[in-house]
Amino acid sequence: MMNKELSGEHPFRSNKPRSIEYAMPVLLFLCALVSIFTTIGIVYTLVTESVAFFKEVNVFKFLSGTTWAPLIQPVSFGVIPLLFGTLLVTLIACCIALPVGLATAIYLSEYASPKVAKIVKPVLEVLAGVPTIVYGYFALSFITPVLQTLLPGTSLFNALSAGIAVGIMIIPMVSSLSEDAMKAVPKSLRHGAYALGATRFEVAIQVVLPAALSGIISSFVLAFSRAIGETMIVTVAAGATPQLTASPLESIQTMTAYIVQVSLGDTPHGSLAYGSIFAVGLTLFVITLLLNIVAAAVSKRFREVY
Amino acid sequence: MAGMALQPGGQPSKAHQQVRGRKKRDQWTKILFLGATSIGILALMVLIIDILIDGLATLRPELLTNYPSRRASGSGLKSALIGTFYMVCIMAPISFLIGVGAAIFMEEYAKKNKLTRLIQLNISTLAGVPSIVYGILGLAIFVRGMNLERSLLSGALTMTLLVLPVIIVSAQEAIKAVPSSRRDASLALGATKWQTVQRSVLPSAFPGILTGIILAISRAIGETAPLVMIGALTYVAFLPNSLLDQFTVLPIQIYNWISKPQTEFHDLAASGIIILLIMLLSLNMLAVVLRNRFQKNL
Amino acid sequence: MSAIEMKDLIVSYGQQPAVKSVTMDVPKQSITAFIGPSGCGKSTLLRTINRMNDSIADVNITGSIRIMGHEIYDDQISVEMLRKRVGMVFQQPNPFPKSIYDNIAYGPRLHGITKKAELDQIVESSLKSAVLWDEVKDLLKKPALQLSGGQQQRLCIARALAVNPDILLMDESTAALDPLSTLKIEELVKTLRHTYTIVMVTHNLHQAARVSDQCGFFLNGELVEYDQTEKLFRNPEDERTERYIEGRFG
Amino acid sequence: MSAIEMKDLIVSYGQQPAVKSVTMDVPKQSITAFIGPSGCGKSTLLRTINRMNDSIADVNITGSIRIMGHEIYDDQISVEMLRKRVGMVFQQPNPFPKSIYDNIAYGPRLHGITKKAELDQIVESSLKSAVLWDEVKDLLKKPALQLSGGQQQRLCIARALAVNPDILLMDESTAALDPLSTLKIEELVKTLRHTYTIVMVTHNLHQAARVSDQCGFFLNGELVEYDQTEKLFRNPEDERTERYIEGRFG
Amino acid sequence: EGTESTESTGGTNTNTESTGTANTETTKVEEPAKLSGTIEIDGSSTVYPITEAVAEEFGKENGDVRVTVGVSGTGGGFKRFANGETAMNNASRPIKDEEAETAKAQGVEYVELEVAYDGLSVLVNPQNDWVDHLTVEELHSIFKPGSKVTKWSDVRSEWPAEEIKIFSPGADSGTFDYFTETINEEAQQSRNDAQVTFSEDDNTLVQGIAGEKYALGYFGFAYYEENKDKLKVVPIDGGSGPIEPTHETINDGSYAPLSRPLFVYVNKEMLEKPELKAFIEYYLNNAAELSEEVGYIRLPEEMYQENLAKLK
Ligand SMILES: Nc1ncnc2c1ncn2[C@@H]1O[C@H](COP(=O)(O)OP(=O)(O)OP(=O)(O)O)[C@@H](O)[C@H]1O
Ligand SMILES: Nc1ncnc2c1ncn2[C@@H]1O[C@H](COP(=O)(O)OP(=O)(O)OP(=O)(O)O)[C@@H](O)[C@H]1O
Ligand SMILES: [Mg+2]
Ligand SMILES: [Mg+2]
Ligand SMILES: O=P([O-])([O-])[O-]
Repeated sequence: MMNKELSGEHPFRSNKPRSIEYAMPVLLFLCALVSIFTTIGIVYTLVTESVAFFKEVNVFKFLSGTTWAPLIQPVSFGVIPLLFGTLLVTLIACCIALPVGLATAIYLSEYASPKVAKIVKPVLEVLAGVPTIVYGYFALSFITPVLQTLLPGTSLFNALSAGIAVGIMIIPMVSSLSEDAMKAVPKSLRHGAYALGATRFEVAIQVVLPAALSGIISSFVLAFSRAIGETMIVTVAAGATPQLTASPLESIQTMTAYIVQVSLGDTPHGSLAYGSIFAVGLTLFVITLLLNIVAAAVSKRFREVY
Repeated sequence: MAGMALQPGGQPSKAHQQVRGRKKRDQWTKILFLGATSIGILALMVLIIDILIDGLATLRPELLTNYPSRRASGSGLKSALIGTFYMVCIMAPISFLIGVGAAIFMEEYAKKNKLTRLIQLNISTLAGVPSIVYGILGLAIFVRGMNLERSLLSGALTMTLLVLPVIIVSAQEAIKAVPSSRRDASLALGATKWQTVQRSVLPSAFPGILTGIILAISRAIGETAPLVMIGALTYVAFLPNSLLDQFTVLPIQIYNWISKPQTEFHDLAASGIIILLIMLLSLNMLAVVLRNRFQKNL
Repeated sequence: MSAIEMKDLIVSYGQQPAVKSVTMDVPKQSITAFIGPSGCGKSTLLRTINRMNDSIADVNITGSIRIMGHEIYDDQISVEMLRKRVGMVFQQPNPFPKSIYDNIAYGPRLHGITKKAELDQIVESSLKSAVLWDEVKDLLKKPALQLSGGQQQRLCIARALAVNPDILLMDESTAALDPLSTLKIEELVKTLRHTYTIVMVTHNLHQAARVSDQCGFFLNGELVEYDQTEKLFRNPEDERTERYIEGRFG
Repeated sequence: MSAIEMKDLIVSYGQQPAVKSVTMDVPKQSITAFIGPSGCGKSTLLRTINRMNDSIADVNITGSIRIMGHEIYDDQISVEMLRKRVGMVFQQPNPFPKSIYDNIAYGPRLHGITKKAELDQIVESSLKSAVLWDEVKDLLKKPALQLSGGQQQRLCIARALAVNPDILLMDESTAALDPLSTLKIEELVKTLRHTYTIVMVTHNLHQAARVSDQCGFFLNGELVEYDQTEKLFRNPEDERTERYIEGRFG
Repeated sequence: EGTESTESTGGTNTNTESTGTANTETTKVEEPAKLSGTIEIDGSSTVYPITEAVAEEFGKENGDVRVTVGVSGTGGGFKRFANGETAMNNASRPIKDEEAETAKAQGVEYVELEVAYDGLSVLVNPQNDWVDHLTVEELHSIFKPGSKVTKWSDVRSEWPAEEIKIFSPGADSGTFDYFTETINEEAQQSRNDAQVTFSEDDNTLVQGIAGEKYALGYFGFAYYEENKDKLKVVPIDGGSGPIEPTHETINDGSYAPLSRPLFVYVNKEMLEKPELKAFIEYYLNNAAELSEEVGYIRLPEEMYQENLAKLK
C-alpha cells in the first residue's frame, strides 16, 4: 500500500498544469477594481464638469453664499440653503429613524421570540424596499395633511413631512443592521449578565449595546447617508424653495431635489445653471465621502473583540 | 445565609425594593421598545392601506397588457413591466459576476495591504453614495461618453454600478460566514485554492449571496432618480428589441402618471404602485426564505 | 436544611423530557458533581436551579425545587434576586468586553452599589478569592479579553463571587481550558467549598473524582445514582454507573 | 524508510518560534501521539506535515521534513498532491453542507474521478473503513449535518480515507465528542493502523496511553521526549514529562 | 387628403375607431408600403401630452414605427435636437438664439410648427369671494422681484388684510419663463421670498391652492380644467377688460397676454424619412382634436394648413 506510487515518479508532483489557479485571482482582482473605477468615474465626471462652473462662480462664494437662485434673476449661487435643506431633512429623518430603529433592533434581538422576530424583521425591511417615489406621494397626500391639522400653518411643501417619510424609509436600515450586530454578540455574554441577576433591559443596554456598538454606528452612518442622498421623496414633498428657515414647517429645497429639478427642467444644457448641478453633485459626494471616512474611524475605535 | 428570603413576605428589604424598581423599569422599557417596533409596522400598514384605497378600484388585468395611453381607462404598464424585466435581466448577471468576483477576491485572495484596505473603504463609501450621483455618472459615461444614448443598456449599466457595492458587501458577509473549517476540510483533501472556493465556499455562501442579489434587484426595480438623470422619463409604447433601444420602467411610468393633470391617472398610478409593491414583496419574501435556509445550513 | 432540595423534578423542552423525575438534596458548603454522557440533561438540570431556562420558549417544569427552603418556581419569586444568590460559571469563559475592574464591578453595580471605595473593596476581595489578584492587581483597567483563557475563567468566577452568592453553579467550566489552567481552577474550587455551596457539571470523571464530595450520575435524564463520590466511584450500586465509569477509565 | 522524517525543524509565526528544532521519525503503519500542554506547538507541527500552515501569512519554516523520503517544502512539490497523500481530520467535525455521499465523493471528484460506479465503490469502502456504513447506508442522500457529532466525525474520517492517503493526521479529533463517541473513534483508529500511518494530537493522556504506539511530549515548542508509549508513560526519562503525566493523572 | 382626414376625426369627436378608419385610408393612399423605423422625440413637459397622444394614435396604425417621447424640458430637448440626436423637439417657447446657433453650427436645419395654445390660468381658492379679476399691472406688482405686496389688501385696499400665499411653477419650467417674461417684462425675473412656494409639479400647486383660502397661483390651463371644482379662476384684464380663460377666449386670442403657443421643431433633413414625414403630417392633421383631448386649445384651422404647407 505504501509503495504504490513510489516506484517511478515523485509522488507529490502534479503533472497537470493548472492555469486557472493563476487566472482566477487576476480575473477576480479586475472585478474588485470595478469599484475603484466607479469612484474614479464619479470623481472625474463631477470634477471636470464642475471646473467649468467654478471658472465663472467663485468657489468660496459658492460654499459660503446664503442665496441659491440659479434660475431666478438676479442669479445667485450660494449653496448654503441647499445644504441647509438637506441637513434639515436628514436631521428630521434621523431623529425618527435612529431611536425607533435602534429600539426596534433591541426589541427584536432581546425581547421578541425568534418566531416573532423572524416575521417582523422582513416585514420592516419592506419599508426600505418601497420605491421612494411612493413615499414622496405618501408624504404629500397623507403626512402633510395630518401635519396641517395638527400644526396649523404648515405649508403644503415642508421639510418635516419629507423628513418623516425619509425617516420611515430608513428605519429598517437601522433596525436590521443593528439587530444583526446585536445578534452577533455571543449568547454567552448575555448569559453572564443574566446569571448575575441583570434584567433584560440591563443586559440589552449594558452588555449587548456596547458590544455591538461598531455595527450599530455603521448602520447609523448608512441610514444617514441614505437620508442625505434621498431624492424623490424630497423632490415631491419638500418643495423647491431653497431658503434658510428656522421652521421645518416651511418649504425648502435639498441638493438632490435641485439636481432632479434641473435635469427634468427647461435649462439649456451648457448653461451656468446646468453646470451647477455638477457642483452640487460634487458637494453631495464629498459630504458622503467625509461621512464614511469619519464613520470608518469611529466604528474602528468602538470595535470590540469578543 | 439562613436569612435568604427570596419571597417578598413581611418587611420588604432594601434589596428587594431595589430589585422591584429595576423590574418596573424593565417592564416600561419593554413597552417602549415594542411601541417603537410597532411604529415601523404601523407606518407600513398605513402606507399600504392608503395606496390600496386609491388604487384597488383601477387595478385591472389590462394594466399589465396595455401600453401607456393618454386615456387613463386604456393605459397600461406593458412596456414598463417588460422594460423593468429586461433591465433586471441585463443587470442581474453582470452585477452578480462582478460583485461576487470582487467579494471572492476581497475575502479569499486579497492580502491585507494598503490597496485592499483602500478597495474596502472604497466599496463601503460607494454603498453610501446617493443614487442620483450614479445617475450623473451614467449620464456622463454611458449615455454620452460611450454613446449608448438613453438605451436599455445605459440604464442597466447605471443600475449595475448602483447596486454593485450592495452586492459586494452582502456577498462578502456571506463568504465570511462560511466557517473556515470548511476551507480547511477542502484544502486538506488536496483541493487547490480555486477548487476550494468553487466547490466548498461558494455553495455554502450561495444562499446568502443570492439574498443580497435579490435585495439589490428589488432596490433597482424601485429606483427612479438615476434613471430620470439619464433621461429615461419617456413615452415608450413598444417593447425594446435590442440593447440599444429606448425603454421605460415601472417607477418612471408611475411618476409619469402622477404628474398628469387628470385624477384618473393618479388612481392608476396607485394601481401601478400596488403592482410594484407586489413584485417587491415577492422578492423580499424569496430573500427571507433563502436567508432562513442559509441560517439552517451554517 | 439542605441548600437545594429537588423533588420529582421534571424538565421538558416542549413534549420532550430532558430531566425525568429527579429527587435529590444538595448539602451546604460542599461540592456536588453531576456526571453522565452528553445529552443526559446535566446542563438542563443545572440551569433549572437558577432559572436560566426561563428564557427558553417552551420549557416546562413540574415538581418542586427549593433553595434554602424556598420554592423557586413560585410566582412571587424575583428571578433577579434568585440569580444574585445562585451564581453561575459557564463552559466558555465569557467576560464582558470591558476592563477587568468593570467586569467584577458589574454585578455589585447592578444591585445598587455605587460607592467607589466599596466597589474597590469588592473587586479586590473577589479577585483574591478567585486567586487572580496577584496576577492582575496592576492591570485592573486592562480589557478582560486580553487575559488568557484560564485567567478569563477565573475572572468569571470572581465576577460571580462579587455579588456574594450562596450557591455557585459551574457547567463544565474547565472543558475549554488546558490541563494546567484546569488544575488551577480545580484547586480554587476546593478552597471555595468552605464558603459556598458548589454544584458542578463535568465530562471529566477524573475531575469529578478529584474534586467533588458527592456525585450524581445521570443517564437519559434520569438520576441513576447519587452518593458520596468515594463510594460512587469505588463501589457503584447501579450496574449502569459501573459500566459508564469503567468505559471512561478504559 | 520512515513515513515522516523531521530534522531540526523550526516553525515560527513571524519572529515567534512555535516549534523549536524538532527532530523525529514517525514509523509507517503505526499510531503516533503528540501530547503536551496547550500552546506547546502540537497543532503547529501537525499542520506543518501537510503544509496546512501555508495559508498563514508570516509562517517561517526551516530545517527538513521528508515524507516517504521526499522533502515536502521543496519548490517542486505540488501541495495538492501532498495533501492527497497526507489526510487530515480536525478537532470539530466539519462536514460540508452536502449529502453524506457528496461529502465522501468530494475528494475523489477533486482528483478527477467522475464515474458513478467508481465513486459509489469508493464511498462504500470509505464508509466501511470508518465503521459508518451500517449506520448510513440507506441515508446516503441525507444532509451530513443531520448526523450526530460522533457520526459526523467518523464521516470526516471516511472523507479523508476516500482519497486514499498514506498518512492520516488527527488534531484532537475527539475533543468535541462525548465519551461514547470518543470510544468508537478510538477503536476505529486502532483498526486503521494496519493500513495507514496515523499521527494524532490529543489533550487526553488516557487516550494517548490507550491508543498510540509511540508518543511525543512537547513543551514550549520543544520535543522533550519521544518514545514507545508504554515506556513514556511508565518510565519517562525526562523529569518534565513525568511531572506533566502525573499532574494530569492527579 | 390631410384635410379630409382631420374633418372625419373632428366629425366623430373622440371616437377612436372612426379616427382609425380615416387614417387607414390615408395610409393606403399615401404610403402603400408599410412604414417602419424609429422616431426619437424629446423636449418640453408641457407639450409632452399632445405628442404622446399623437404617438399613441399614430402607433395604432403604424405598429412598426417606434416613437419615443422624452421629457427633458424644452431646453434639455433643444440641446439634443441641435446636435441632431432627435428628430423632433417639443417646445413650450420658441427656440433661443444660442440654441439656434448651435443647430446651425451642427448643420441642423429645422422647421418650427405651432401645434396648440396653452392658457396660463391665474387661480385662487374657491372660498376667495373678493377677487373678481386682476389686471396685468396688479399681477406685476405682486410678482415683480422684491415686491412689497404681502397682503391681499396691498393689492386693493378693500381686500382682506391677510397674507397672500403664492404658488408658482418651478423656476425651471417653461410656464415660469413665459409668465415672468409676460408679466415682469424679463424672463425669470420674479419675486423669490418665503411667501412664494415653487413646485415643478403642477398637481401639487393645484393641491396647495385648493387647500389654502388666501392662496394665489398660476399654471397651465389643462390643470385648471381638470380641477375646476376645487379652484376659482381669475379673469385677467390685459387692457381690454377682464377675460376669463376658456377654449374660445384662448383660441380667438382675446385671453391676453397669458396665452402662449406650443411648438414642435422638426429636423428638416430627417423629414426625408417617410416615417417621420408621415408622423408629422399625422400630427398636424390630428393636433386640433388631440390637444383638446389632453387639455390644451386647438389652433385656428388655417394655421394647421399653413404648417402643413411648410413641410412641402
Ligand atoms: N433549548 C433546547 N431546546 C430543546 N431541546 C434542548 C434544548 N437544550 C437541550 N435540549 C435537549 O435536552 C437534552 C438534555 O440536554 P443538556 O444540554 O441538558 O445535556 P447535557 O447533559 O448537558 O449534555 P452535554 O454534556 O453535551 O452538555 C438533550 O437531548 C438536548 O438535545
Ligand atoms: N496563526 C498563528 N499566528 C501566530 N501565532 C500562532 C498562530 N497559531 C498558533 N500560534 C501560536 O503558536 C504557539 C503554538 O500553537 P499551537 O496551536 O501549535 O499549540 P497547541 O499545542 O496545538 O495548543 P492547543 O493544545 O491549545 O491546541 C502558541 O503560542 C500560539 O499562540
Ligand atoms: Mg451540557
Ligand atoms: Mg492545537
Ligand atoms: O417642460 P417645459 O419646458 O414646458 O417646462
